Amino acid sequence: MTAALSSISPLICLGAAAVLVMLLVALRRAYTGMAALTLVGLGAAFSTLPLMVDSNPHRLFFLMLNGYTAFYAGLLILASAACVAFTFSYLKEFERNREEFFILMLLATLGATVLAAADHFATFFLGFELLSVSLYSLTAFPSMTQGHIEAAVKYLVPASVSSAFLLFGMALIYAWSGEMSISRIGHELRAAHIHADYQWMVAGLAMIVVAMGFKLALAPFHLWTPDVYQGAPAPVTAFIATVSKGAVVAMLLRLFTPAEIQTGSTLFWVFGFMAALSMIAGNLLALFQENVKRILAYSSIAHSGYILVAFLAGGARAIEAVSFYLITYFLATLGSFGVVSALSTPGMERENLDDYRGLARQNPFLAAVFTLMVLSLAGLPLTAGFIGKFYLTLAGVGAALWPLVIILALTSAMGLYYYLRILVALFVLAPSGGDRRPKPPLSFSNAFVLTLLAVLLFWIGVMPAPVLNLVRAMVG
Amino acid sequence: MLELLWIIPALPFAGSLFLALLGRKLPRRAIACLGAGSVGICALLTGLVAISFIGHTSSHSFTYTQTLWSWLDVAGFGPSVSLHLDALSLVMILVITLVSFLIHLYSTEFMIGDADYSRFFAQMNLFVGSMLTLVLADNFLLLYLGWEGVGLCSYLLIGFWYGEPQNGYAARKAFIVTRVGDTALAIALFIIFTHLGTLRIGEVMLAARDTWPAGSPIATVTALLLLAGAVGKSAQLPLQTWLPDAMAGPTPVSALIHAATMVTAGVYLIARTNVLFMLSPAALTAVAVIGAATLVVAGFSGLVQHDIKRVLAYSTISQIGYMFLALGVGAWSAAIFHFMTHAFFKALLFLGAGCVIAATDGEHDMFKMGGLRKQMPLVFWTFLIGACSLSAVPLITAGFYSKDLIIWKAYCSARGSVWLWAAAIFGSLLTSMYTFRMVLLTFFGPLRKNATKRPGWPMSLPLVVLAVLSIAGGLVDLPKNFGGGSALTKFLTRDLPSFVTAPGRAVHQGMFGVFAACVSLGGILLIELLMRSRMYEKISESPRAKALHSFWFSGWGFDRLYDLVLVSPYAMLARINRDDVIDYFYTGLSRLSRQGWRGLCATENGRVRSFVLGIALGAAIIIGLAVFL
Amino acid sequence: MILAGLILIPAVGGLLAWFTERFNPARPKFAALAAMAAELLAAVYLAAFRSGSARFVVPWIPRFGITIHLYCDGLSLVLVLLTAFLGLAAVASAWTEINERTGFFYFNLLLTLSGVTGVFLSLDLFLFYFFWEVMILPMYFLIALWGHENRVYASCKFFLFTQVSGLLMLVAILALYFLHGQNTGHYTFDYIQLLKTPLSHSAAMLIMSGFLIAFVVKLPSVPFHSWLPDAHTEAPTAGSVVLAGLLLKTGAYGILRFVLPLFASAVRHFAPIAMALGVVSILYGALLAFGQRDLKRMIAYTSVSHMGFVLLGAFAGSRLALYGVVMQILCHGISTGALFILVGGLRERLHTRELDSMGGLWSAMPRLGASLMLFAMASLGLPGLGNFIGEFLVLLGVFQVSPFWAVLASLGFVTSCVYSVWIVQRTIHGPNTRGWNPPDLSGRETVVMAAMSVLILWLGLFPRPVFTAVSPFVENLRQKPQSSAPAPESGRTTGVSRAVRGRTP
Amino acid sequence: MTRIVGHVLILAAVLFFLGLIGVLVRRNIVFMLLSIEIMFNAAGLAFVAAGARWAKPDGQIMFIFIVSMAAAEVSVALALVLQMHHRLKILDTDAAKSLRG
Repeated sequence: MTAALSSISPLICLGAAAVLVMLLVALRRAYTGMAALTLVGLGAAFSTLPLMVDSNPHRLFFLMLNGYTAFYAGLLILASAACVAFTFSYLKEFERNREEFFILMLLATLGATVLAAADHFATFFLGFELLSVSLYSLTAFPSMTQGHIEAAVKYLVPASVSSAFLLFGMALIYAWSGEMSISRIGHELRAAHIHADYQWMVAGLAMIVVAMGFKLALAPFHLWTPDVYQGAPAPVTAFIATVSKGAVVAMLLRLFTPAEIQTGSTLFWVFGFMAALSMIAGNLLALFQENVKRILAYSSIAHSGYILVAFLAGGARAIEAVSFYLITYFLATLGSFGVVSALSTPGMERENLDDYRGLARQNPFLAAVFTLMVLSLAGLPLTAGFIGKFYLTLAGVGAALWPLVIILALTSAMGLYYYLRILVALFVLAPSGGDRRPKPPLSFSNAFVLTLLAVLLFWIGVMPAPVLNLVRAMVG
Repeated sequence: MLELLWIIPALPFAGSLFLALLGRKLPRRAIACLGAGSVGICALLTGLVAISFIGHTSSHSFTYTQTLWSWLDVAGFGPSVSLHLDALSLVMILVITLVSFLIHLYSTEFMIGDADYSRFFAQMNLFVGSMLTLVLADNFLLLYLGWEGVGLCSYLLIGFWYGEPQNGYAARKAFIVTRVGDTALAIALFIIFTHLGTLRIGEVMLAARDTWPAGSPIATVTALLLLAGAVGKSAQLPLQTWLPDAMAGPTPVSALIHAATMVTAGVYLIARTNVLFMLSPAALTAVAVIGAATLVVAGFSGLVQHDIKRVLAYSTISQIGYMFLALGVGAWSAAIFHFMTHAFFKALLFLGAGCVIAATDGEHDMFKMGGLRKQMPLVFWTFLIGACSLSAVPLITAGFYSKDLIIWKAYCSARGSVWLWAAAIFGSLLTSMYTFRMVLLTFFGPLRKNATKRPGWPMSLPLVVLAVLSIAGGLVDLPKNFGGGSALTKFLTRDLPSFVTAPGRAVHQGMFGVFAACVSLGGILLIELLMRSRMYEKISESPRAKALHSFWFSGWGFDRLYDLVLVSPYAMLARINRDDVIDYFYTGLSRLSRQGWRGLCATENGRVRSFVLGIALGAAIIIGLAVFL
Repeated sequence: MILAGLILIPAVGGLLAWFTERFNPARPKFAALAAMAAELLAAVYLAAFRSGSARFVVPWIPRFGITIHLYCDGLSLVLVLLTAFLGLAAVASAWTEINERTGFFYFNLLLTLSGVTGVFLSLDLFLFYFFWEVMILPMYFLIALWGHENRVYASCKFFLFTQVSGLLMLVAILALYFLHGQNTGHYTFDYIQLLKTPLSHSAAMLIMSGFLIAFVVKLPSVPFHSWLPDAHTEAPTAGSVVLAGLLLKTGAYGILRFVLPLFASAVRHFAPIAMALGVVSILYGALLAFGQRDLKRMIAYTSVSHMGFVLLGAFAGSRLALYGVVMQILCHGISTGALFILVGGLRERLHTRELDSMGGLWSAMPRLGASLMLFAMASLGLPGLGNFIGEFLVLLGVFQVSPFWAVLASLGFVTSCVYSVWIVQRTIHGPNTRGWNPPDLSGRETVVMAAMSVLILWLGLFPRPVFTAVSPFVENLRQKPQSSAPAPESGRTTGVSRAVRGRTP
Repeated sequence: MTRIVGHVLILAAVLFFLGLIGVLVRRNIVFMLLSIEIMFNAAGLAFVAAGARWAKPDGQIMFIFIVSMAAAEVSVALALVLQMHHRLKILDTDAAKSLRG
């Protein structure tokens, strides 16, 4: 039992940290201390990940514990640590209760990690809901502007509907197969081609796909994305765009890779349809957008589409490609929302393109980091995004997904247009009509995290081999 | 001495480069010395080379080739920069350097007032250098270099006074029209290299004789393309339009273009590639017909011009037409002979005209001149000699001997015909008429404008020398019946095919000669009569004559035709398509994506219910896809 | 090692330039100049003492069989020399034009040059694609930040065109990679290995079109040319120089280095279309050039026309044409670069690029006038100047294969003449209606022009060294497509063999 | 699949659909939350039916699980509704349109 407990110690650490912070807040409100404690909790969770890798047996408490889970858990925990760091300076001047923010973040991280590790519908749903509910609260938490509440409502209602879809889908699958274990369902599915009632199963899976598509902001379930990204506080947006997505991607791969949907399953067409639609809609919607957070929201829609292309390639290569891409996507997304949050406060989000005009003059560091992040999102060389996109394309070409690869190429080129608009705004000479409001000073934590992200981004862009090997060793 | 051959083209190039780089810092005297001096030394060297070359005469068909460096050497394509001296090129460079030197000398005074003195000489030197390269080239590619260089210099010099838009127009026209011919020449070179595997002229000729049967289409096409090149450069029909406009340049430039360089390049080219033309009777006939047609057409145009230089320009076209006619009937050496005499008297006429123009403050219109005979006696007499030579006044002028030879051979050649002869004779009549119309208008009659300037020695000396040459030049090829030995013909025949007479035609040469002489004299008398009796004005008053007059005056409407068919459509197309229709496709794409953006943005209406609707519809679609596909 | 140095020198120099701006905004240009001078010296050293053949192999991403494989043969060498030379000229031409954010400007300029050098030296397809992308972004910044009025539009257009085509090329590269891997069980991006890929006809056609689209857009050929006039017109002088002189050449280089050897039989099938496109580019580009009012735009369109010769010659399948293509690449780089520098000089003095407001400038600026005349003549293919050799050889080579296209393309001689004399007429000739009296070329500009003039004359009269340098490449290409890049020499193979043994992903 | 289970599943689907329609047609946030509850319960019903088919307790366990999770979610949702009413003075979701474009 101790061995079993030790192998889920990352989860325990996260939960314990949340509880500890909650208890301590009741005693004394110490903002910096709570933030530090949160980071310590995340750090502890991260440092106990090796126990998860070595776990024996692999399946415990409806969880799958192996290198794959550890990789994703680590990724989610680190991303969440970055979000915590952003939050720390974001809420610095916030006068109302703010320590609860960290509790919610820890809980959301816990939910995401459980989701990434889930091997059963129960844990799947538990993680899914824990993540969602925490995120509603986080979105609405500051309640400084109308946007926060509105965004929370706009997140809550469709997310609940999608949860209902998820549940109903699970029920259908269970009704058909009598099975609720994720890994076994995948194998069932592969064998299901010959079965007569196959449609029930597929319908159930499709409903689960609806829920996951919602979380991943895949078209046609993407409508909420821009509004929520825009309305939520910047660190929360970063969290939604990375942690929440990453956890669902981990589940997606786990659920569908054994099913080998690329070999003639109708689900292949479902995902193909969503991938194509997401790439097209995401990039097209962002084209002339004036709000940076919305641009990033649309771009995250498109990126989900890209991820699906590699996902559809199937097999080990797909898992590696998606996982590697997720790293690069996390780095760039965290970095860009980090810049946004560094420039914003709960009362005033700096989100319009005009606010960024001439940033290169006023704050060269942030402008440089933002440039690097945007370049990476755009998949340009010398950044991790370049290698990531290369890997995606490689996976797509390797599986001969020609139409999707061509759409990927064309739409990502189209996407360059709006990334370039951001860059141009950063570097324009005279901030004509630009933002003259005072900007919050750059905190040490932000500077540190952003530098770290930028260095990593560049390093992976130039020397990707170590990270590739790591990914391969962990998820392969 | 022959080893110094390379210096002959190199010197003008060097002079040009030097003047171009440093000319603006030098005093005028130094520029004059450099500019004229380099060509002068050239002329001297050419003389020495000629003596040395003729010294080798003992060996029949001696040629000298000097390779300077290997130009490009790729994949079996290896033209080098090498010079080739034979009888034909020797005669050419002798005339070119001598006449060019005289023109340069003349220019040192003529251009003295111009701000761009050094630029002028730099370009003139470049002109001479290019022409010498053209003539001395051992291979077609080097010839092409000289050929294009000549075109460039004509462009630069015709547009020398670039401040006037019409000068620029004339310069462009000259460059572009000749470029059309050049392109044909380039294509001819492609054919030659592709089929014969070399561009060395000598080898090409041998190979062509061996591999291409006479009258074969490929030989004909090649010869016709070469002809097209020659026609462009030599201002023959149908590419003659640039030459009259080329008068926009300073007068010495006109002299250089018309007498020594540029326009004779076509004649040289055809003579040089005679083997190809001999292989293609059709092409040779085309040469003759073009020549005959041009000389008549240009003669008519010359008859009605007002501008003294335009008269001379049309006369050049016409005289080159004679040379083409000679080439076309196989009278190769006669063509070169006429080239030589023409160089002398045409240079003389242009330089004389230049004196007149300079003296009358840049007046070009002959109708505003008159009676200058008394005021400028030297110019008058030398001009008159030139005019006589041009009109082929019998016995005393060089022009008579060369032109008479051509007229006669147009008849008696195996390729000749009565029609060609008739055209030549008629052209001769026209020549006399327009020449003396010009003389009469300029130097006789009432004095309309005073001569303000008298030419100094640098301008006078060339006139005198050229006048002497215009008279005595005929001696080098004095036919037998005048006691000569046809020296030039013999000399040239070493490199050019000999003339073939049609059986039964070679009789009554004397009678033909007398007739031709009568015609040219008759032309002079006729115009004198017409002018004196005011018939000329009366005739030109009648409406029909007026129409004809303006038709001829505009050079038979070729300009208008080309403008209508080629220039205007091209310019209009360029103007209409300024924004590039293809770009509309791409702007269309961007507009399309903007529309797409707008359309998709409409779905982002910010309502929770429509988010859920999106989920519901999406779910319907993908469940449908998953279950029913 | 020197090859890596050639790529790194500009990049490091650019970083230095960026940092020196902090101390003194006038300092970066010296850093940039020094870096480019060092680059030129290194390139000359390579040419002189290493007889232009060097190799550098280091494994990079063994996971995909990617190595840093740099190789310099004659073809690469002449292009690297051109890069270094034009880079120097570009730095010099920006000397007084750029006064805003000089450090970042030179950083971008030098990074572009670094990317271009990388493109010319890479023998690993991934590395090639990497540099292909590296050079685009800084160029985008050059246009978007220091360009003229319509710079944002132009730079975006440039970027999107090149990116779309570049991504399609990536897809093609990957397809080749997998085909090779599936055939041999050996996944690698190494060019020399990939040369041996057996391709079915349809696969070869598809993959080739992927490559070709990138190169043809970069070249550019009609109908993919429409980014070029905008980009050129709006770019600052140095940007235009690098764009016209070097970036376009990467397209040509790509065709020579990759398309021809990799897809020999597909190339033969596609040749008629490519040649037709080439001819259309020649004539249509000339027509467009003639119609322009903006001098820079006009020169930009002439590039379309000139690069048509490259496309025509590259696909003719004749050695002569290939030599001509190389020559055309070099000479067009120099002559158009020079023209852009001159136009930049004019714009700096007159503050306009409109042809309508120029005219008669020769008397005021004889040095500029003479240079402009010289390079306009080079542009129309005057014999004695390098461009003539290129165009003539191309046409001669094409004529041997297809007289029809050659004859049609020869019309380009006339059309180029038309626009060239029109340029001369509208700028230095004609009446000086506005009463311009600007200062003539400065000493710095004169030196640049003199160097370029000497070079173009030298290439026109003594082009043999160039032909000698590229002849191994061309001869190999013609003989046996498979062996067009020599196998690595012994003694240096360790890196390659280790690198190319990349594991199957 | 036994017949009765099929019927129950169809009933669950109908319920689910009704809930969905409810979310779509109602603008008041409270009614939307109610409709979502119906959807959750439809899923719960389906689980129960499925559990019945396999004669295992898993379905029932899942149902309890769902109910508790739904309670958690609703509590957060109602807090939000309160905030919405308090701050924005609306309950009509269509009126919340400050974020769009």
